[in-house]
Formats: sequence, structure tokens, C-alpha cells
Amino acid sequence: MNRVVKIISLIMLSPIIIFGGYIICHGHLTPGGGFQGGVVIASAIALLIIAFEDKIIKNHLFSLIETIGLTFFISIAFVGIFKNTFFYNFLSNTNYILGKTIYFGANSGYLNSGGIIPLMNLAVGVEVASALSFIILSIKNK
Amino acid sequence: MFNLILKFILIMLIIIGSISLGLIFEGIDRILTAKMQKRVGPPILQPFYDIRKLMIKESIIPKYAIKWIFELSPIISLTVSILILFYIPIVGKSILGGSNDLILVVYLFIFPGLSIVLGALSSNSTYSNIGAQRLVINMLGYEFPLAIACFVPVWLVYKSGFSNIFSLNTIYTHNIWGLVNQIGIIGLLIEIIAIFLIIAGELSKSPFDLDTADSEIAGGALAEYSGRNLAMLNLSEAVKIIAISSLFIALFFPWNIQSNLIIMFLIYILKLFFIIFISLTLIKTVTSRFKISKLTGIYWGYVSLLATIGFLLVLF
Amino acid sequence: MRNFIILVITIPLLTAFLLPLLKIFSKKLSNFCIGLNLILINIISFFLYKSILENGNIIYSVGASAPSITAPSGFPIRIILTANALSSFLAMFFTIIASLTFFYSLNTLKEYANLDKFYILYLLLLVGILGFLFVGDFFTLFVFYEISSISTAGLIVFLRNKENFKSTFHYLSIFSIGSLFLLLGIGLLYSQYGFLNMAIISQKIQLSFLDKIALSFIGSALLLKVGVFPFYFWKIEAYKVSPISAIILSILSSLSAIYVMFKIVFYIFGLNIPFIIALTLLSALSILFGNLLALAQKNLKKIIAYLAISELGYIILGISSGFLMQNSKFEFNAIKGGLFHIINDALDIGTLSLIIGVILYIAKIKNSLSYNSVSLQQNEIRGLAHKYPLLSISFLLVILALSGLPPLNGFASKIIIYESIFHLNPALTIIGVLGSILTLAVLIKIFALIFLGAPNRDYQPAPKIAMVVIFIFLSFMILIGLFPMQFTNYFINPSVKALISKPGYKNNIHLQQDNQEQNHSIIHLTLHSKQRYFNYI
Amino acid sequence: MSIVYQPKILLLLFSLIFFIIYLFYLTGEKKYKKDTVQTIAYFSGKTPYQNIKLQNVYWGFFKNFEKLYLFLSKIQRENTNDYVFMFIIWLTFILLTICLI
Repeated sequence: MNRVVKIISLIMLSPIIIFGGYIICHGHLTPGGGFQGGVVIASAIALLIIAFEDKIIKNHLFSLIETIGLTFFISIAFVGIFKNTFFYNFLSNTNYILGKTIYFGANSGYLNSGGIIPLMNLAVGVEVASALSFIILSIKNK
Repeated sequence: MFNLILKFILIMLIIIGSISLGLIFEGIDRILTAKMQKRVGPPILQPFYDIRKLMIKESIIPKYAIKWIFELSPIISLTVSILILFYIPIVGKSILGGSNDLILVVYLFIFPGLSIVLGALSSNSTYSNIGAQRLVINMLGYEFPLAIACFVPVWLVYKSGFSNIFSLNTIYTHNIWGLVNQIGIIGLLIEIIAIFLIIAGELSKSPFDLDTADSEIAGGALAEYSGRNLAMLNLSEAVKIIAISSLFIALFFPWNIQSNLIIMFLIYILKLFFIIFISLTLIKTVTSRFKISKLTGIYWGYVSLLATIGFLLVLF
Repeated sequence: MRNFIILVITIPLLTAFLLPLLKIFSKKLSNFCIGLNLILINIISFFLYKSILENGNIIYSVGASAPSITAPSGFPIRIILTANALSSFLAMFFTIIASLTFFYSLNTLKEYANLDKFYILYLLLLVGILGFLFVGDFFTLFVFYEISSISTAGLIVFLRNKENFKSTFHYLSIFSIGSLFLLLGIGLLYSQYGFLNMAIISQKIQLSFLDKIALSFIGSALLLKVGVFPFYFWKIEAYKVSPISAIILSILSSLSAIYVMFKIVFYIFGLNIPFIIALTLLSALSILFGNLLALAQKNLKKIIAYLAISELGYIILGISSGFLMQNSKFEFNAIKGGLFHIINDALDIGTLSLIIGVILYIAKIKNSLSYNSVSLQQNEIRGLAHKYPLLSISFLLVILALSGLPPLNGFASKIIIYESIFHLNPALTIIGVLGSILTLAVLIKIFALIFLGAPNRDYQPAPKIAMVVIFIFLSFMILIGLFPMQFTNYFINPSVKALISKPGYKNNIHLQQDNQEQNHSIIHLTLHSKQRYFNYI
Repeated sequence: MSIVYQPKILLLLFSLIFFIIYLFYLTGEKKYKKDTVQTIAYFSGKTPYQNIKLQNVYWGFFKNFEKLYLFLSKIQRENTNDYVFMFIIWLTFILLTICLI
């Protein structure tokens, strides 16, 4: 692609990624979550792939990130076993990190309140972003 | 210890008894067919002389044959035919009575056929291959009506509320002819006609003897056997005659006089002669061979139709 | 001890995700890790079975200490896993078979391009199988249905040649419709009763017309997964091209689908007589047509598929006729024969496909379709018995076992089935005897074409570990065949009691009384607080 | 309903009879003239021996049920809408059995 597309895509890269990150982090408050945020980030990476014909991105990098996201997701769930059961929300109602107790009724939504749910959203977001870009890359390579 | 010796003698007695009884009946069968075709026929002990001659001859193993299957299968076929006799009540109770030995006996009858097929296939000759495939088709055929015929008395015993309905002893002690009304009698007679065809098919005698069809495929499944292997196969053939007919005696002709063993055994021999005469000699001399492409049609069509009609009539 | 249920399912999941990371260090390490995790699951499922035998069934709710602690809005949406004697025994048995097939495939499937991807799908399918056994509520049933069908599709397409793509397309198109109907059935139930938990729905169900429609959707989607006669066509496509260890695992997945189908039909919908009668008829048909079609096949792996279908017919014949003969003294024996035949069938068909895998390995036939499943037409493999006596002896033993001839284990379970089915209808026993003689004819045909005759070319030496695995399977078969009574008394009887205990189902497991303060949630108030909460399976 | 099928006794008896028969078998003649014309499988025609061809295994059985196998092979054709169509048919069959009866 010519230079104009390359520069525009570089400029547009950061707002897209920031917006995707916003969707992931506020998963337990606003609509959307890990999956939707990951798709947004994947679209940013797709923009790069099309603009620069993947001179810079290698695909085995994505499968690595994908496995990291997956193992992070499962290991959070396994940590729950020591507390009580699998997938146990050990962070909620502990007033420590992400554990602010919320009382029943309308509130403006606190960021550090979901317990392990935001962590799960983060893991799913990373995994989906790398998986979709891996798919886009393999389609392009065919 | 004494008990063991007694058991061993009993086993030896049954082995020798069944083999000699089978050979004698084969001799009688040959004489009767000869008489029915107006010729003199061999002496009564001719099968014994054949066996002794075969034991002296060389037992040749074909070039590409698999030695261990080729040699073992005749012996296995003979042992299993003798084994069946332990489960069938001949005089009073069967030696190894169990609560479901009818199904066991029906399945044990597959073994001799299976071992002859494997032996014939392993002898790597075209004729024995074709013969073995025909034997499998024959087995496929007669197994269906055999199953129907065997389960008729079981249904009768079940209907009149006895327990252990699959054990041959209960069927043998409760005379099924008593358990059934008039329509049932007709049903059982039809069943007996089907049984004579099944026995002829099981022993692959004249109308169904496609696997050892002499004129078409030169000895068929047993083309490559000679010497002591062929002797084993002939013996297993003879014992199978006794086994299949004594199974159907236990199922369908259980009348007996409760007195000492010898008289009961003589009555058993009489019944045996009656069945073998009709199902073997009579059908063998009268009919000629069926075509292979019609064989399973006849079995699954006419013979099993006959058997099911008998079964349905018995149901009333 | 309580967490064993979830560990059995999630440890293979963890190793499946870790594999790409391990592959970077070394191939040996990743294989070692898979083997280690499979052995771990065996041990855990064995202890699970022992603990269930001692102190009854287990209910395990993921994420909260008790199933009733729920969102404030009041209805309990929890992932719930339940294990009774039958499901934990099947889990223990299937993990043993899966780990043995893993060691077998290490040896014979070396030439696969990227093996670690294969083992990810292999472990995911294992998770799908074990998940089916422990499922407690409908949505997890749908999740495990999806996991196992997508991982089987992955295993089919693994070899990436034209034929595999076609079969995967067939497979995926059927299973997307199947899972659609499953979801439809679950949606119907959820919209009516508001609960996804199988126990509550079984308590509140009134079997209205809408429930019957939901039952038929869920039942036929599960029948599609089982692959009995009418729903068998995807199985031919899948087995024709997939590798041997994938065939064995998909056989196990259809066996675990049988358990779920009968659990749902029996527990949740109450004994729906017409459906069970239809099942007995379909299974009798599948015995006949499975064997008749197997006789006419040219492709080895297709023959395995058809024989598997006919053996499934025996199992469902046993269990469904047991349910039909409600509270008569033959019900226990019929179901015992059916469950016993699940074990024998898994062993027999497993050994048959292992031996055929070794045959393909010996004849240096890679798994591209032109060679994929040796078509018996061109007689490419001949006269194996000359140089491989051990392999031919094990094939002869499989002939005896699969067609149910006396000394081996096939006969032990078939004789129990025949005895108890006879009281329902003698025609079923006659069809059973006919089915076993037809299977015998099929296996003789394979034995004649491959093992006997003059050898036409030299073959590779037989793989060592594969033969060891085959002998382990054979020793299982011979042991069960020789000691059927001891085996059934210790293993099968508790499972049959677990399946039959319909009254027991409701009140033999009381919710672990959880007297922490969270208990006084709204759900407690809404549902007649005096009585104990719910009685779960 | 005592299920008294004892495989152990069956096997014991089988091996005992097998042993006795094998003794009788050994009395027979063992030697034969190896790799002479005797051992070549008997074949009346001139063409050399071929292994069994797959097409004509169990020829009699298939010849008998030709129409059945024609019908069965029609069902299993490899196109998707056939499979989906069959799934829908059997689904309605189960739907009717459950809902109407």
C-alpha cells in the first residue's frame, strides 16, 4: 500500500487499541467484555497487516500470546479451588484489589469491584485478539 | 482324589462313546442310503476302517499354508463338538447343568464351523477358499431358523411360569408337549419339519452340502486336508451328528421311561436313529443340491417362515 | 476430596492449553506432560469412584459453596456437576482406555505433521467425554456437546487432504443442526420453568405438550451424538478418514452420550414409554443393518464404523428394554447386561481398531486417503499371518470377543442381555443371535483377505509399544471373560442401582447443609423455606 | 435368575478334551514329502493361483440380497443435504412417537 495508507493506519492504531482496552477493562460495568474488546484490538492488528503486508508480524508470536491468555484464564479458575471451589470469586467482597463490596441498589459503577471477573475479561481479550489476528494472517498467507 | 479319577473316567467314557456312536450311525446312514438306491453298501464298521486308514496316510501341509492354523483347527473342531455333549441332557440331567446353557449350546455350535472355515482359508488353495466362503454363507443361513426353533420350547416353559427357563434341564424335565393346547400341537409339528431341514443344513448334508460339493469344487473346504487332519475332521463330523440331534431330542422329544440307565439310554438311541434316519438319510437321498445364490434365500425365507409359523401357532 | 470431580475435567483442559508453550522447550517434554496428566486423571477418577461407592453421590457447584447461593434476582444459575456410581465408573474406565490409546498413538502415528496440535484436540475430546458424564445442568450439557463435536471435527480434518475436508464439511453441517435443536429444546424448558438445573426441572416438570416437543429435540440431538441406526451417517463419514486414536475416542464419546440420553429421558422427563419403545426398535434395526452393511464394505475403517453401530444397538437394546420392563425382576438384569456391554464393546471395538491401526502402520500406509484406509479391493496387504503370528492370534481373539463367542467377554454380557430381553419379546433375542453370527462373517472376511494367502511384499516390523497396548486390552478382555460374575458384582451392580434408583434420585442426596450466613439469600425465602432446599441427583 | 455361566469350567474341560484328542492325533503319521508336487495346492485349470478377490467374497449371499443392497447403497450417498434431510425425517419420527402417542 502507498505511504498515505501506511501513515494513516499508524495514526489510527493507538485510538483503536485504547478503545479496545477500554471495552475489556470495563467489561463488568459497561456492555461488552473480553470477547468484544479483543475483536476491536484484532481489527487494529488487521489494519497493520494489510497496510504493511506483515513485514513486521510473525504468526507464531500470536499462537504464543493466545496460549498465555488461555493459561491465565484457567489458572485464575484453579486458584479458586484452594479457597472453596473451582472458579470461586476469591477477590470479591474482600476490599482489597478489585474487591469493593457493593450494596444492593443503583450505583454509578466502581471499577475495582468485580473480583476475578475483570481478570477473566482481560485474559479472554488477550486470547481473542491474538487468535483473530492469527486467523487473519493465515487467510492472508494462503 | 477318587472323585477326580471318577470324573476323568467319565470324560474318557463320553469321548470314546460319542466318537464310536457317531461313527456307527454314520455307517448305518451309509448302508441305508445304499439300500434305498438298490445297492449293497459298505459294512457297518466302514467309517472305523476309513479313520484307521487316514491315520496311517501322510498328512500333507500345502506350500503357502499357515501351519499352526491349518493343523489346529481340525482338533479344535472335534474338541468343541465333544464339549457340546457335556451340556445336553441325554439320559437324566446334563453333566454340566447351568441356568442358561441353551444359549451357550447354540453359540458352541458356531465353533466347529468357524474352525473348519479358518483351516480351509489358511490352506491357501482356490477350491478351499470358495468352499470356506460357502460354509460361512451356510452358517449365516441356518443360524436364524436354528435360533427360532430353539427358543420355541423356552417360550412354552416361560409361559407356564417355570424359573430358569433357558436351562436345558428344565426343558427336558417339563415335557413341552404337555404344556401346549391343540393349535400348539400343530405348531410344534410344523416346528419339527423345520428342524429336520435345520439339522440337514447344520451338518451340510445333501440339499445344503455346498461347501464340500464334490462335483463343483473338488472337495470344497476340505480340499487340502489329508491324513490325520482329515481323520479329525471326519470324527468331528460324526460327533456333530450326535450333538445336534441329541440337542433337538432334549428340546422336542423328551418322553422317557423312568427306570434304570440302560433302558433310558436304549430309548435315547432309538430316538437318535429316528431323527438321523429322517433328517439325514431320507432327505439326502431324495433331494439334490441347492444353488449357492438361492441358499440364504431358502433359509431366511422358507425355513425360517416355517419356524415362525410354528412359533406363532404355539403362542395361542 | 470434593474437588475431584472438577479436577478430572479441568486437568486435561489445562495441559491442552499448556502444550504450545511446552512444545517450545522440547517435544519430549510435551509428550511426557500429556502422559503424566493422563495418569493423574486415572488416579483421581479411581479415588472418585471409591469415594462415591462409600459415601454416595456428589453434587459440585462451580463457583459457590452451595448450589443455592445465587444472584439476588433469585433463580439459581450455576454450573453444577453431579457424579453417581455409574458415571464415575465409566469415567474411570474411559480414562484408562484414553491413556492407553495415547501411548499407542505415540508409537504408531509418528508421521503426523504437527503432532502437538493433534494432542490438543485429543485432550479436548477427552474433556468432552468426561464432561458428558458429570454434567448436572442443561447449559453445561450444551457446552460439552459443542466441545466434543468441534474437537472431533478438528481431528477429522487433521490430515488436510481433499477427502478430509469433504467429510468435515458433512460432519459440521449435521452437528451444527444437531446442536441447534439441542439448544432449542433447552430454550423451551428454560422459558417454561426458569431453571437450567436438571434436578429442579425434573421436580417441577408437568410433561405438557411443549415439554414433549423439548424432549424430542433434546433426545434426537443426543441420539445424533450416539450414532445409532437412524442417525449413523455422520459416523461413516467421520471414521472413514480420521486417525485410529480419534476413532477410539469418538467411540467413547458416543458411549458417554448413551449415559446422558438415558439419564435425561429417565430422570427428567419421567419414563416416556413411546420414546423407549422407539429406542428398542431402532436398536434392533441397528444390529441388523449395521452388520448387513458391514458385510458389503470395501474400506477397513468403514467396517469399524458399522460394527460400532451394531454394538451400540446391543447396548441400547439392553438398557431400554430394561426400562420398559419397569419394576419387574428382569429390569435389573437387562440394564446390567446393557451396562456390562458398554465395557465389553469399548474394549472389543477398541482392540479391533488398534489392530487395524497396526496393520496400516506395518504396511507403511500413511493416512492420506488414497492409502488412508486400505481398500481391500486391490489386496494391498496380504499374508500377514506368515510373519506376524502374535498379531493374527490377537485378531482371532478379537473375532471371538466381538462376535460374542463363549470364553471371552462379548458372550458374558450378551448372555445376560438375551436372557432378560426374552421376557419382553423373543424376537429381540433372535435378532441378537443373528447379529452376532453376521459380525462373525464380517470379521472372517477381513481375516481371510488380510492375514491369509501368499504374502506379496515385505512389511515393517510390528511396533513394540503398540503390541504391548494391544496385549493389555486383550488381557482385560480375557480377565472379564473368565470372571464375569466377580466383575459385575463389584463394578456393574452399584452402577445399575445408581441408574435405576428413580425414587432414590430425588431424596438420597441431600444438599450439604451450608450454615454460613450467605444462606439467607432470597432464594431461601421464595422456595418454602421450612422444607430442605432441593433434592438433587 | 441365577446366571450360572461358568467360563472357567468350560475352558478347563476344553483344554482337557483338547489334550486327550491331541494324544490321539499324535499317533497319526507325521512325515510327508516336503516341497514336492504334492504340496502345491490342487487346481485343475492351467491359470496360476490367485488370492481371493474382494468382489466375490460371499458372492452367494450378495447375489441373494441384491435388491436390498441396492436400496441400502442408495441411502449412503455423500452429499450433505441428504444427511440433513435424513436427520430431519428421523427427528419428526421421534417427535411424532413422543407427542402423539
